[in-house]
Parts: sequence; structure tokens; C-alpha cells
Amino acid sequence: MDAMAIVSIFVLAVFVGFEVVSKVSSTLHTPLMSGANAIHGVILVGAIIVADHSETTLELGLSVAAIILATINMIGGFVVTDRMLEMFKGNKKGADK
Amino acid sequence: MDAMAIVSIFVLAVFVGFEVVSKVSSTLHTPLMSGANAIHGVILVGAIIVADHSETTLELGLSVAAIILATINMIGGFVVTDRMLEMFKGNKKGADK
Amino acid sequence: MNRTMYDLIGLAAGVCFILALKGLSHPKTARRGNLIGALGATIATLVVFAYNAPLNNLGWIVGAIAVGSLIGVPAARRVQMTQMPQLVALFNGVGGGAAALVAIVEYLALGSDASTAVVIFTVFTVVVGCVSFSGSIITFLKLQELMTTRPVVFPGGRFVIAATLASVLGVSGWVVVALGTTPLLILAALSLLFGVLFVLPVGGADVPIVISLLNAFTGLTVAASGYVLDSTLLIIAGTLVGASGTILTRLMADAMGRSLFGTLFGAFTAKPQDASAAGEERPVRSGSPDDVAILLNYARRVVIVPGFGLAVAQAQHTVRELADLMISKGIDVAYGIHPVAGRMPGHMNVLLAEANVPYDQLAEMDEVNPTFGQTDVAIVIGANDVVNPAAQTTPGCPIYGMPILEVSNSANVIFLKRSMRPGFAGIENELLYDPKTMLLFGDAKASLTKVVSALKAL
Amino acid sequence: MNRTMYDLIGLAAGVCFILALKGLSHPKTARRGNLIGALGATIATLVVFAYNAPLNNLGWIVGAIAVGSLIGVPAARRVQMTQMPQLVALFNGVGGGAAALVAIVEYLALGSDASTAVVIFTVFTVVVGCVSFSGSIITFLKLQELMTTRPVVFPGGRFVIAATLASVLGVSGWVVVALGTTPLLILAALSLLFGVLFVLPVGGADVPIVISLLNAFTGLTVAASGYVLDSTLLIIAGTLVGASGTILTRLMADAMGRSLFGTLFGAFTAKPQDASAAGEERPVRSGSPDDVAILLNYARRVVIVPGFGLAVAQAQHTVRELADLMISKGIDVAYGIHPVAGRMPGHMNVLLAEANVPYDQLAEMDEVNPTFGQTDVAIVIGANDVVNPAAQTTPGCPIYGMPILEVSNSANVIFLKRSMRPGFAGIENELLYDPKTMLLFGDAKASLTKVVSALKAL
Ligand SMILES: NC(=O)c1ccc[n+]([C@@H]2O[C@H](COP(=O)([O-])OP(=O)(O)OC[C@H]3O[C@@H](n4cnc5c(N)ncnc54)[C@H](OP(=O)(O)O)[C@@H]3O)[C@@H](O)[C@H]2O)c1
Ligand SMILES: NC(=O)c1ccc[n+]([C@@H]2O[C@H](COP(=O)([O-])OP(=O)(O)OC[C@H]3O[C@@H](n4cnc5c(N)ncnc54)[C@H](OP(=O)(O)O)[C@@H]3O)[C@@H](O)[C@H]2O)c1
Repeated sequence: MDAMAIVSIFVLAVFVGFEVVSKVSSTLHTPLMSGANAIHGVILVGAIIVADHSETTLELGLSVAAIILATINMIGGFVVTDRMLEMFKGNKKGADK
Repeated sequence: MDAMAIVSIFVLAVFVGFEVVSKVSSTLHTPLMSGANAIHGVILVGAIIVADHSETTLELGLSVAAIILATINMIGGFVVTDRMLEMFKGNKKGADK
Repeated sequence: MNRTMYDLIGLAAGVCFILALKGLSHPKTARRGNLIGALGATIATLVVFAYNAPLNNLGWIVGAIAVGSLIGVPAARRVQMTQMPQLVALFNGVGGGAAALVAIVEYLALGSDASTAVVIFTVFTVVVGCVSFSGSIITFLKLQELMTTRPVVFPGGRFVIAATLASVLGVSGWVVVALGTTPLLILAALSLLFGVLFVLPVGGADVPIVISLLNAFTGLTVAASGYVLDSTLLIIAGTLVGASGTILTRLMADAMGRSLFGTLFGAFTAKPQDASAAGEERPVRSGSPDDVAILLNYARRVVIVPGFGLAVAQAQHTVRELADLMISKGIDVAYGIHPVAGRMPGHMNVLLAEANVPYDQLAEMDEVNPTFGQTDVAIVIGANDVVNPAAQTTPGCPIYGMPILEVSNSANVIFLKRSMRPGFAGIENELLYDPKTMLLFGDAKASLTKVVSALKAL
Repeated sequence: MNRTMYDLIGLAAGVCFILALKGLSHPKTARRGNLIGALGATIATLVVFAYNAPLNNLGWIVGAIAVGSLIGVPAARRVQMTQMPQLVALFNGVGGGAAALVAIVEYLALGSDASTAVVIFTVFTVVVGCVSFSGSIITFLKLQELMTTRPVVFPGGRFVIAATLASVLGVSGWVVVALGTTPLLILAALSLLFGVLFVLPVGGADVPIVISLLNAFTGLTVAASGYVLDSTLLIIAGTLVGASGTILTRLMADAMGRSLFGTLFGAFTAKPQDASAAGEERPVRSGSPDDVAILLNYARRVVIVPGFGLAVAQAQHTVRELADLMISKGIDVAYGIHPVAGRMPGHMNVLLAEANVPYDQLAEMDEVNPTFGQTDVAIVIGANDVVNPAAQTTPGCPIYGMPILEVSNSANVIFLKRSMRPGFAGIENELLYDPKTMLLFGDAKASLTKVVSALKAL
């Protein structure tokens, strides 16, 4: 994909990121952070790709480590976020506020 | 630019468009519509490009017509939007609401 | 200038457009937003000149731009505020037309090597551009009241529309497969026709919604041209307008209490309506300025309901004078502002702001409706549809479902209008015949002036 | 599976992430949003397997994923609510670490044909990934209170930091120019060091802000890897997190009344502070549960200010019992909720929701502060920093500038805490020595139970 396309995508994604969260209420700061944190766990995809390409044991070793860490980030992140939000069930009304 | 990039750009731009206006107050509906309307006047760029490439008189004639219309859309659009908004000066306080 | 540079500047222009829309959706930043948009457009235009320099047909191009400016700027400068919406409609139409023309030229220039995608997008632009063009013209005629603002529906109309749409699609397919000029022109003609038929059945309050929709359409055509002309800028700008336009259309529909679906497919579902013709012979209670003055003088609370007529009569200053006078007499005065009173959202706010009416006297529909019960006099100045009970009582009438200002709950209702003619939606207003209603005929400004002096005299 | 398919599915995953963030920022949709995010991540992972099938080292890959899950899931399931923020910090750290490792592998695999851009982005990822990793670990230690939560500042510290940063940049340049493994490892080491030094001087309330910032950093590294690995998905996902994370960091800083700049460059500007050591020998007025009960019994209005200690003591049900009891006695009761009371925003809302405290009894800071004037008793349960006047009176103290609950305006203040130890920010609270303050020492739950029975007895 040519550089220009990537720049455009980057710029647009920045705007989406800004706009989408700009109105979040302070009650949701932590869950939102935690969710976003889980999202960057997709680096797992990158880790898998490099593991696939690894030739040397060093490369493979590092890739495997990367996969483990990325998985922890991704799966753990989504689970803990869900648990945080679960706790809000209590006061839907509150949440609406 | 490859098709994939274009699709990505399109999708992201859709989200930006949605998010950016989703909170507009009804007082601004008309100016916003008018402003957006002026923005699509950039088809002028397209009109200029085809005029540049025109070989036959027919093509040139149509392109020239396109340029005229696009210019009306673009310049007229921005001017009229500005005039609409000018009228809000009166009640900033109101506008803030 | 190299390609990267060109693209980067194009992207910058795109960002300007994003910031423009962002700004335009907040009152404080709206004006700056519009200017940023204009900046972006300027950059975009200049960079094309720079990148493709020297342009062929440069003279023609510059000349055309000059002509366009000479038409567009004065039109935008001179137009009356009350006519801005139809001007916007017109501008949107020409934009669509421009997109269609560009696409036609592209089509003519298409080599047989053109990818199917390119052909499809070109044809798409021609069709939607034409629809947007002719449709906008009709909305213009409606708002400008050069034709009836009421839904134009003829028996079997919806079948005609369906047929037209079908043939548009059919011919499109044909045009994509068999490149050819004649089929394309037929297609354009059919699309123009469809645009007309699509908008004709739309009436009254729905018109601005349709303008917004066509505006979004035009945006999409621009995006499509961007694909064909390989211009990221056009893709971004067009998509932005398409997306934001769609949302905006929904927001407008909600604000006017209209179902978007009903509006869009009204064309297919609309049945001929027997909206009762205006001005029947039925008794009404009309009064003199003095009668009005007396009513007001002994009121504790008065709600002023301004409408399109106030704008026509340019009576904003006079109405303020009256309000101040009443306040000085210790009467509790409020203006009841309906979201779609007038001809553009915010029309009344703007109008009264001109007369520096204190903002805290303006009450939005939701605030004011509950208070009519305690209101002695509701004085309706050049408004009609926005207080028409038919919106609640008469299913199938053009404004049915639109939330209204429930003036009929107040002890007395006074209408200032020139005649028994109906309003924008072209439907009879039962409230005019209500025993608690008093009509003061004449131009709003003239009537108000009389009322003021009468009230002073008391 | 062909490339287009792969890319399209990737884009779909990207859209999931957008929708996830969108959902997460509205209470009603937050949970669904998170699930959509998880869905996107799953899709993204599966499609890599499908597209590159058959993967080399498949066994290793699957095994690693299994191990990761076996570590991550139980950790996330078991963690106490009060410890979630540090777990998030930890997860963020490992994410950064993963990005750095991926980049290192890429770097090792780089042919001499690699474009400068690719090299630069790779190095960028290594650096920022390492910073995010070590920095997050430190924040974890701070929140877990495995190390002091107070700013760690040593004389000349800021020069050390500046020097480290400089050398990081220097070595980066070197690594970009002269591809080589050793320099890269040096760079990684330096970056790790910088991460530590960057976070050490951050104290108290700023910790969560820094976590959010590092979170945004990690996002950017992911975007960079996306560029190197030519994966649109990674670019979009990474950029989204980077952008939203940045905004979120600012919002958090505002909510806690911190200057973002101060937080970021605190490292460079922080001077050793003489935050007075906890627990000096000064007279305080401590009371018995009965004293407290009596005060409450004759109060007309009581405001309960919960803090971290309430969570530690898990006294939410007991406090509700007390509140209900007071209400039954006709006392007007409200909970004053500080935005950063506890250890995560919304911590108190969540805690009290567990005890089904009626939502309308929860008053946010801005609502409740003006009412302390008419409040007879403010009962502060396991809160400290959020009511510490030092935030307003002592420039340069770690929480200076943070808006607080102004309990000192109420006629009486009661503190329920176990000792004279300070709170999270580790600073003395003058209010404890205020004559109008009464301290009830002991675990919040135990004390509350006693107060309830005493109050019942009256
Ligand atoms: N706000 C928007 O965005 C927008 C846009 C497009 C359409 N619309 C539609 O426009 C309508 C607005 O309702 P509305 O009540 O404000 O206006 P209206 O329903 O159009 O009624 C205006 C009334 O003012 C009277 N009038 C006209 N000129 C006058 C003058 N010089 N002096 C005194 N009276 C005068 C007319 O009666 P006479 O002729 O007898 O004097 C007419 O009954 C709604 O149907 C709305 O849906 C709104
Ligand atoms: N909300 C967030 O997002 C967030 C995140 C990270 C940091 N922070 C920071 O955390 C702090 C929150 O302020 P805060 O007032 O809620 O808490 P705090 O300032 O940390 O004070 C907690 C108090 O509770 C007492 N305590 C602890 N365990 C107790 C127990 N079992 N029974 C009774 N009392 C107990 C402690 O005193 P004893 O030890 O004497 O009992 C301590 O004084 C702020 O500095 C904030 O910036 C907030």
C-alpha cells in the first residue's frame, strides 16, 4: 500500500479516535482505558506474523515471547474490562447519568 | 492507490463524518447543511482535471459547464453559509445553548 | 510539484474539511469552521493548478471559474434570509449537476481498457448527480413557492416512479456493459426524470429534509468521482459530506418529528390527499387592534409565537417593542420558539436576535408547552403550521406527527395574519375557527404597530 | 484466502475496534462495546492463521497463545476490584513489550534493502515499546504499593533523565544508520531505563494519568508495526488507541485537576519535595462510636464521603445500613462522590452500586460542595486525599490543584480511619488536626457496625 494511502488512513484514524471518546464521562475513564489497552493487544497478529517468518532460534524465541505477552495483553485486557463493567450493572440509572 | 486503501479511507471517512456532526444542535442544522453543501463544491477540482484532459469540443464544453456549476456551488455555498452564521452574532448567549 | 507533495496538500485540504464540519456543529465555532472549509477548498483548487501546470484550456478554465463566481457570489450576497434554504437547495443542485457533467466527460474519455469498477462508479455519478440536480431544482421551486408546497401526487404516481427507477437501473446496467454515448444520455434523462418524480410527492415540512438528503447524495457522487479521478481529496471530502449529510438528515427529521423512512419512500407510498382547500366560508372571530390591546392589558402571562410571517413582515423590532411594553406593565412575557418555525431551523432565534430580544425570553417548545395552561393570551404572529392541531388530530395530513406549540391550551389565542390562507404545508388550521381564537388581519408589522399604540393608550 | 479477502476482514476487525471504543464511551453500551472489541480481536487473530496457513512454527505459536491465555485470563478473573488499575498497567506494559519484541525480530530480519522509513519505524517501536514496558511496570509497583506512591526524586535527577533521553535519541540515530544487533540491544536497555526514570518522579494522583499515556504510546507502536508489517488493521487499531488514549489522558488529567504538561514533564521539573512525614505527634480529637452516633442523631443533614478505605474495608453494605438508619430518623443524607476517590475513576459509584445505594443519593463533587455550608456532619470514611485542604493551600504538594470535597465547611467532620497514616499521595492532612474534626480509629467496617448499633440504641 503506498505511503500516501497510509498517511491518509493514519490521519483519518486519528480523527476517529479523537471524536469517538471525546464525550466519555469520568466514570468510564478506567474501563475505556482498559478496553483500549486490550485493543492494542492485536499486536498479537504482528507477533504471529514474525513467528511465522522466523528462521533463527533467536527470532523464534523472541516471537514466541512476544506472542505470550500479546495474548496476555489482549485476552486479559478484555476479560478485566468486562469485569469492571459488570460492576456497573448495579446502577444502570447511575450509568445513564 | 490500491482498492483496499481506498475502501479503508472511505470507511474511516464515514466514521469521521458521522461522529463529527452527531451532536449538532437543531439551531445549526441549516448552516451545517449549507456548509457541507459548499464542501462538495470541491468537485470543482474534478471539473478542472477533466477540462485539462478534454480533447473534443464537446468534452471541453461540458467541462467548462461543470466548472461554472461547481464554482457556484463552492463559492456561493461558503458565502451564504457565512451570512447565515453572521446572523447568529446577535445572540452568542443563545448560540451557546 | 511532485505527486507526494500534491497528495499531502490534498490531504491537508481534507483535514480542513473535517475541521470545518467539526466547527460548524458548535455554535461558538461555526463561523470559523465555515472559513476553514473555504480555506480547504481554496488550497485544493490552487494545488490542482500548480500540480498540472501548465493546464490545457487554461483560459477556458479560469474564465469558467470567473463566470461561476460572478453568478454565485452576488446570489449568495443578495439573497434574503428567508430565501436562503432554497438557495442552498439550488447550490446543491448545481453541485450535483457538476458532478454528473464531470462523470459524463470521464465516460466519453473512457478507453475500452477502463476497469469495470471505474465504469460503474462513473455511471453511478451520472445517475445520482442527475437525481440530485433535478430533485434540488424541484425543492427550490417548492420553497420559493413558484409551485405548490403541498405534495404533488397523481393517481398511480407511485407506479410511474417505480417504473422510472427500474428503467434507470436497467439502462445503467446496459450503459456499464455496452459503453455508448446515446444510452448514457438516455440514462441521464431518465435520472433527471426520477429526481423530479422523487421530490414531487414530498410536501411541507419534509422539503428541508429532502434537501439535506440530496446534499448527502451529491457528496457520494463527489467521492465516486474521486475514485475515478484517483483523487484522495475528493474521496475524503465526498465521503465526509455523504456521511455527515446522512446523519444530519436523520437529525432534521427527528427535530421536525418526521419519519425519515416516510420521507424517503413517501414517493412510493403517498396517496392523493384530500387536504381541505384553504379559505372555506366558515365564521371566524376577527378583532380590532384595540380588542387585542385590551386582552393583552389584562393578561398576567402572554406567550408570543412567532412564525414565518414575522420574517416576511420583518416585524421583529415591532414585536420586541410590544413585548417590552407588556413587561413594563408587569405582564409575564415569553416567546415560544418552535424548532421549525419559519423556513430554516433557528430562523426565529436569528430573527429575534436581530432585534436583540433577550435570550432568556426565548423558550423552546418543550419548555413552553407545559406553561400554556397558565397562559392568558397566546399571540401567534405569522405562524400557522407550527400551531396547527391537525398535526396531532389528522392522521395522513402532511404535518401529522410534527410536535406543535399547543397554544390552544391557553385561555385566549390571537392570530396575526393577512388572510385565511394556510401556511407552508398548505393545510387548513382548525384553530382559526376555534371560539377562543381572535384574528387580527393584516400585515404583521402594521398590525403590531397598531396594537402597540393601542396598548400605550390604555 | 486471497489478499483482498484478508484485507477486507482485517478492515472489518478495525471497524469492530472503532465500534468498541464508541460503545465503551457510553455507560449503556460500554459492556457490549468491550465484547465487540473482543470479537474484532478474535477475527483479526483467526484471519492471520487462515491467510498464512499453513503457518511455520504453528505448534510454537499455538502453544504460546495457550500459555498467554493461561496467564492472562486467571489474572484478570481473580484480581480484586481495587487492584484492577494496576493490572491494566501491567497488561499495557506487556503489550508494549510484545510490540518491542516484534520490532526487534523485524529488525534482525531486516535485509539491507529495507527502506529507511521501515528502519525508522522499527526502531521507533523498539524504543517506545520498551519505555511503555518499563514505565508500566513502575506504575504497577506504585499502585500495588510495592513501592512508595510518592514522587521519587533524587537531586539532579532531571539531568540524568535528560541525559538518558538524549542518549536514547543518539543511539536511535546510530541504529538507523548502522544496522547492527549490539547497538539495538543497547538502545533497548537505554529505553527501558528511560521508562523507569520517566515514571519514578510521578506521584499520587498522576499515576493513572501516566498509565493512560503509556497506553497511548503502546497504541502508536502497534500502528508503527502495522506499517512495517504492511497490515492496515494494525495501523488502524494502533492509531485508534493512540489517538483516543491521548484524549483520554487529557480528560483524566482534567477530572483530577492535574496539568497534563506538569505530569508529562514532571520528570524534568520535579524538585525534591518536603512532603511532611506522616504521623507527627500532634493532638487530635478522637471519639467513640457513641460520640459519633450522638452527633449524627441530632444532625439535620449528613454527607457521607467514601474513599479508598471504604473499598479496603469492604464496608459498602454497612455504610448503606447506616445511611438507611439515618434516613429513617428523618435525617437528610447524601454521599459526596469525588471523581478520583478510591483507586479508579468511578470506583465509589461501583462500590456503592454493589450495595444498591439508590443512585439519587450519590452527589458529584460539584453538586455537593456548595451544600457543605448547610451540612451538620460530614462523615469521611476511608478517604483522605480527596478531602485534604492541602490541595488548595499548599502549592507544590503532590495533589496541589486537585479539586477536593470541601468537608471543612460543614459544622462537624468525622474521619473513620485506622491510624494517622496519610493516603495515597502520602501527604499529611491538616484537617485531621482541625478542632471541628473527630476521629474514629479502626477498620471502617468495624467502626461503622459499632456506630450503627449505637445509633439504633439512641
Ligand atoms: N424551519 C425549517 O427548517 C423549515 C424549512 C422548510 C419548511 N418549513 C415549514 O414551514 C412551516 C413553518 O411554520 P410557520 O407556522 O412558521 O409558518 P407557516 O405555517 O408557513 O405560516 C406562516 C403564516 O404567516 C402568515 N403570513 C405570511 N406573511 C405574513 C405577513 N406579512 N404578515 C402576517 N402574517 C403573514 C401566513 O398567513 P397569511 O398568508 O394569511 O398572512 C401563514 O399562515 C412548517 O410547515 C415547517 O415545516 C420549515
Ligand atoms: N480514582 C482514581 O482514578 C485514582 C487512581 C490512582 C490514584 N488515585 C489517588 O488515590 C487517592 C484517592 O483518595 P482517597 O481519599 O479516596 O483515598 P486515600 O487518600 O488513599 O486515603 C485512603 C484512606 O483510607 C484509610 N483506610 C485504608 N484502609 C482503611 C480501612 N480498612 N478502614 C478505614 N480506613 C482505611 C487510610 O488511612 P489509614 O491507613 O490510617 O486507615 C487512608 O487515609 C487520591 O490521591 C487519588 O488521586 C485515584
